[in-house]
Amino acid sequence: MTMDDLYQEIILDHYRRPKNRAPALDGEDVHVHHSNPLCGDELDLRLRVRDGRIDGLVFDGEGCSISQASASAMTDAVLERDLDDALELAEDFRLLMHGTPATRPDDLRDGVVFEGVARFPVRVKCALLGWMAVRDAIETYLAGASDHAVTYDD
Amino acid sequence: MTMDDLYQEIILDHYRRPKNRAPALDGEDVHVHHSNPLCGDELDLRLRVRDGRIDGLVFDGEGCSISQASASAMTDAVLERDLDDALELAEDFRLLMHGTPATRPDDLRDGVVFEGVARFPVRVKCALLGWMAVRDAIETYLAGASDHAVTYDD
Amino acid sequence: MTIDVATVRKQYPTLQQEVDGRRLVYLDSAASSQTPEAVLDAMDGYYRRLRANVERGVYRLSEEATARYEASRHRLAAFVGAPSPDGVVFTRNVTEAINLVAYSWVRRRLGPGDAVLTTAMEHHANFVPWWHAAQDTGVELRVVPVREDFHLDVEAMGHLLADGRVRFLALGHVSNVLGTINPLSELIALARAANPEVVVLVDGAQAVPHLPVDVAALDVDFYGITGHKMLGPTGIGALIAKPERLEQMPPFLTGGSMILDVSAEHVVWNHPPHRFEAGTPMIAEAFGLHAACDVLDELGMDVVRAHERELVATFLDALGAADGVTVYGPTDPEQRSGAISFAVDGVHPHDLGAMLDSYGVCIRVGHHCAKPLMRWLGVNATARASLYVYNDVDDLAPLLEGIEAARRFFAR
Amino acid sequence: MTIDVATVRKQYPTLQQEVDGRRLVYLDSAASSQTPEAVLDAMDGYYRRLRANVERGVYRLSEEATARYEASRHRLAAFVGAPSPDGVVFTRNVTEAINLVAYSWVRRRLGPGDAVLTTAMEHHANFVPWWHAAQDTGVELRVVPVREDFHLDVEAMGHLLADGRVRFLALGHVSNVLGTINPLSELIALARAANPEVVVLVDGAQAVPHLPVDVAALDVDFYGITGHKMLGPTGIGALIAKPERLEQMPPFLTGGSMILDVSAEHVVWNHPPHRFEAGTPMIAEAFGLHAACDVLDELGMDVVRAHERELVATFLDALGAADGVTVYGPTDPEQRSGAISFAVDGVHPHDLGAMLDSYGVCIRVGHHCAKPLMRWLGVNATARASLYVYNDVDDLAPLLEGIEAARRFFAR
Ligand SMILES: Cc1ncc(COP(=O)(O)O)c(C=O)c1O
Ligand SMILES: Cc1ncc(COP(=O)(O)O)c(C=O)c1O
Repeated sequence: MTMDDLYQEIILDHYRRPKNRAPALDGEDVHVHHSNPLCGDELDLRLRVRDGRIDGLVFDGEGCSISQASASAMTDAVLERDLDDALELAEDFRLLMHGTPATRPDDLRDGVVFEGVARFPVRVKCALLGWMAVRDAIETYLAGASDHAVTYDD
Repeated sequence: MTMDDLYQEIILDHYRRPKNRAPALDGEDVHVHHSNPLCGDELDLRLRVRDGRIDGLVFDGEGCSISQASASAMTDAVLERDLDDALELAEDFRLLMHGTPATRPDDLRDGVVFEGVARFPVRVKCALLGWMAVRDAIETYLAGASDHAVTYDD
Repeated sequence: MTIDVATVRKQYPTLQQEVDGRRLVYLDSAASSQTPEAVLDAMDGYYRRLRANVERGVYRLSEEATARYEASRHRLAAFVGAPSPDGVVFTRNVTEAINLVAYSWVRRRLGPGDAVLTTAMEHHANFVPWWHAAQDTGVELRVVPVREDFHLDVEAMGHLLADGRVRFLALGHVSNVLGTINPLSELIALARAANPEVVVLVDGAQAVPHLPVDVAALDVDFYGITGHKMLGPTGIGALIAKPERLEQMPPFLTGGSMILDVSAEHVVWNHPPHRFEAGTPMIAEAFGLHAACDVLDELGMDVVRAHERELVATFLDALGAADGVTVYGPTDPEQRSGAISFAVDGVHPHDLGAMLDSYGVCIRVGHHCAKPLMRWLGVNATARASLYVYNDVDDLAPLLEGIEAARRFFAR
Repeated sequence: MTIDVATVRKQYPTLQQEVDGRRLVYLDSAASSQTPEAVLDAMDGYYRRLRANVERGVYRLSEEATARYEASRHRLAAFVGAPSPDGVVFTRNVTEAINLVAYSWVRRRLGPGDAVLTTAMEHHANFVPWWHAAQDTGVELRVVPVREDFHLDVEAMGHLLADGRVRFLALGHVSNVLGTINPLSELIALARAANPEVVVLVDGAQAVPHLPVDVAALDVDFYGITGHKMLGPTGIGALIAKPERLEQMPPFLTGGSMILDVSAEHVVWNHPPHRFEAGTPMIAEAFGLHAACDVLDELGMDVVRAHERELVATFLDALGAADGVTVYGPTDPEQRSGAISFAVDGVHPHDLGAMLDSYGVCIRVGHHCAKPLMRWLGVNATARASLYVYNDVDDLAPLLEGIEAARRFFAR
């Protein structure tokens, strides 16, 4: 296990030049805040839904390269998807982090390169942060609410 | 360390034919009850004082051979002594149990044969029970009381 | 399958020793068991290769130590059929496991008008915490008596439950003095019939080392375990709980690892089981306990039980036939484990213990931390010989020899 | 006298390992120290020769194990200058030692109108127990702030004490994040001036491994210690107390060994320290802690301190000169120990930790169980390198190399 197993070039690209990173979103329907207090990772995710589709999605936050890059790759993979579809994809990513091969590698887009993180148990939480946040945002939306905060344990 | 180091013939004699063992004492001034709950040793000691002297002393109780024999030997050694003198002798025995040679071996009488018990730490409490009881009885008497109970820890 | 004791014994360094030229005969496993090489190796592996703190390191030593520490939790959960690894809280010993429940459940939820039911057969570890909690809270402590046949008095228990005020039942699985195996399902059903909401804790200290145990099947809320009696190291035990019970409980010990966030204004507790593991845990000990579960499972708990049942039958027959020996405990080997309490006429247990020691035989004497039971037996102390996987019929002769020698020695 | 690090290192099996062909550089002793052979041997000696329960056996194994267990208590008392071995209570770790006081002193004696004073520099182990007790009792929790120079704000502390309602002071001896050595005598005198009856607890987790400590001279009521940071095993720590304080306290955990008598009607608690050691203790661990005290005394605590002071000066100079590195903590080596927290511009501590791991360097990253302090520093996490007897100047180069590599790797 070397630095390169963990930090693929694509991951570093997302970290250095994140996609859909912004502190606000026009017409936002839901805002969730997720954190891994034991790592010090913090993430704000804002979601806009139109016709059951993810119409807008931005993240903001502070944390290690893995958490920030994974959130960036996540936004890229789920934007424009139906809510149900996005939830399914988030589950696919979660299983990937627990060692199960992805069933929809193409749809995960750059998310697949995080596969190697599964071998670094303490970093799995970091990679999951964005995906768990989008899942929560969708569920919060479906429940009719607009705000939610979640704190993970170690 | 063999059985014979611990159980000298004199000790077994005191155990089989204890001296001054009785459930009551005419004209008793003080009665104390001491126990080692962790061993299950129990001892009742009754004291009669005349002119600052131990005029009567009997013990009763239940326990291992060491505790019963030591109480028997103790009564033999302190009967007829002045209270102060008996207290001193009890201290001599206590030190003996902690490995210090006796300063008054002759006065301790059969008490000296318990010297070997010092090498069996868990049995020291047993050998001390009678001596601690007589000390307590005298101190209880000197304090003007007539009854006292003490429970030892392990 | 049976146990090949000669092979097993080779795994226990202490048993290779001689005492005054005699083979060491260890008959005190109910107090603490011997430790096999595999358990020592597991701890050594931690100290020599993976020595680091757990739960928060980002370097490999710590990551691997953490993964193995958590693997021990899974291993123990599997070994006792815990409902979930999330319901396995590591503690120092079973005493701490029981106190955790006394503080975070009983003291937090019960009060005047409620009753806690325990039994006269318990080890102090499953008696004093309830007594103490009762003092603090005004809860009533009720005690199921013991019958002449050394079983719990089920009828009396029914009466103690009748008013429906018993909200907590604390029960030993196997008595450390009498060897009695309590009919848990029957007793728990009785309590639940009187109050379906009753919360049940079982002290499994003497059961898990000796019987196949399936905590989920028993359907108890809490089950306590201690490592040093099941071939494991000192310094580790566990509380096995239904995860939903733990969710309902505030923490007991607080500090590092059991919180998510802290400021002067607010604290966010971590989720179970971490909520109940404050500070640096018993890391090496968890590695050792993992190995102990492996050793027992390799033998097979059914086989362990069968071995002990046969052995205890042999010992009971021989002691019953010996002059001046009285055994306290059920006579049917089906209903008891291998802890055998007895008295020898005219010989105080302490003196007996010393004599047996001179024969290289290790037994326990005293009240065995079961004073309420001693009161009921009407004695201050008993002698106790207890059996385990490394004991065999060849351990009987030295025991009988020492007993007979003591009888002669102390005869008046 | 100085430390011959090359010789010392040979005693630590973990440090003989390589990681990806590089020497393992262990800079995380503030989390947990490595364990020398002597400590492993002492525990092995127990498991292989004396394996038996303690405190009540009448056979030789148990008698000797008991004598050695109690000898460990004396050894630790001597090592830290405890007022008396009767004031040494063995616990799992310092977290439990502090909780013992939170339950058996603070919760039992303090109530609304009283205040507990702690500091913003504490490890959660010396913060959350007071927060929790305050929640339960209505006691007020007050927190001494930290100054810009990484020392406690003595002036603010004076104000917090002014109304005389502070009845309990809980103070760390050495900060695990900043390395700050607190001027205990001065701070305690301040508290006693405001209320002569104030009871003082000091968290010595980071002091006892690194400095000569004399608890009696400090004249504190309670002093907490943890074994795994002072070359000892996991699973053992201690509360050092004035014996008269322990006498005044009801027990915390209850069960076997800590009582004299038990019935349904009454319980007689044992005397301290046994009153506070319920159930089977950490026997092997006590043997190991004894050996750890021996190892440290053989080096000499003055020498240990001098070695670390010199080393920390070297590390501070180098880190201060490195590009993009910010150190949090006092700059004067006289006022600090060898725990060095720092940040690297543009590199999240987690990423730094992973990079250093690839260089074989073990450091800790995160909040170090000191969230209140992290809030004050205005960060979510820091990186921390910490030093001990087996560290030397040759550990500096790999650290700097890894930091520089991380800076390049993560540069945007
Ligand atoms: C200052 C301080 N206090 C308390 C603790 C907690 O120690 P333990 O986890 O051994 O209880 C630590 C160690 O993490 C510490 O550094
Ligand atoms: C039935 C029972 N419960 C509880 C205990 C206490 O175990 P520990 O001392 O490991 O907490 C024992 C052992 O002494 C026991 O036999």
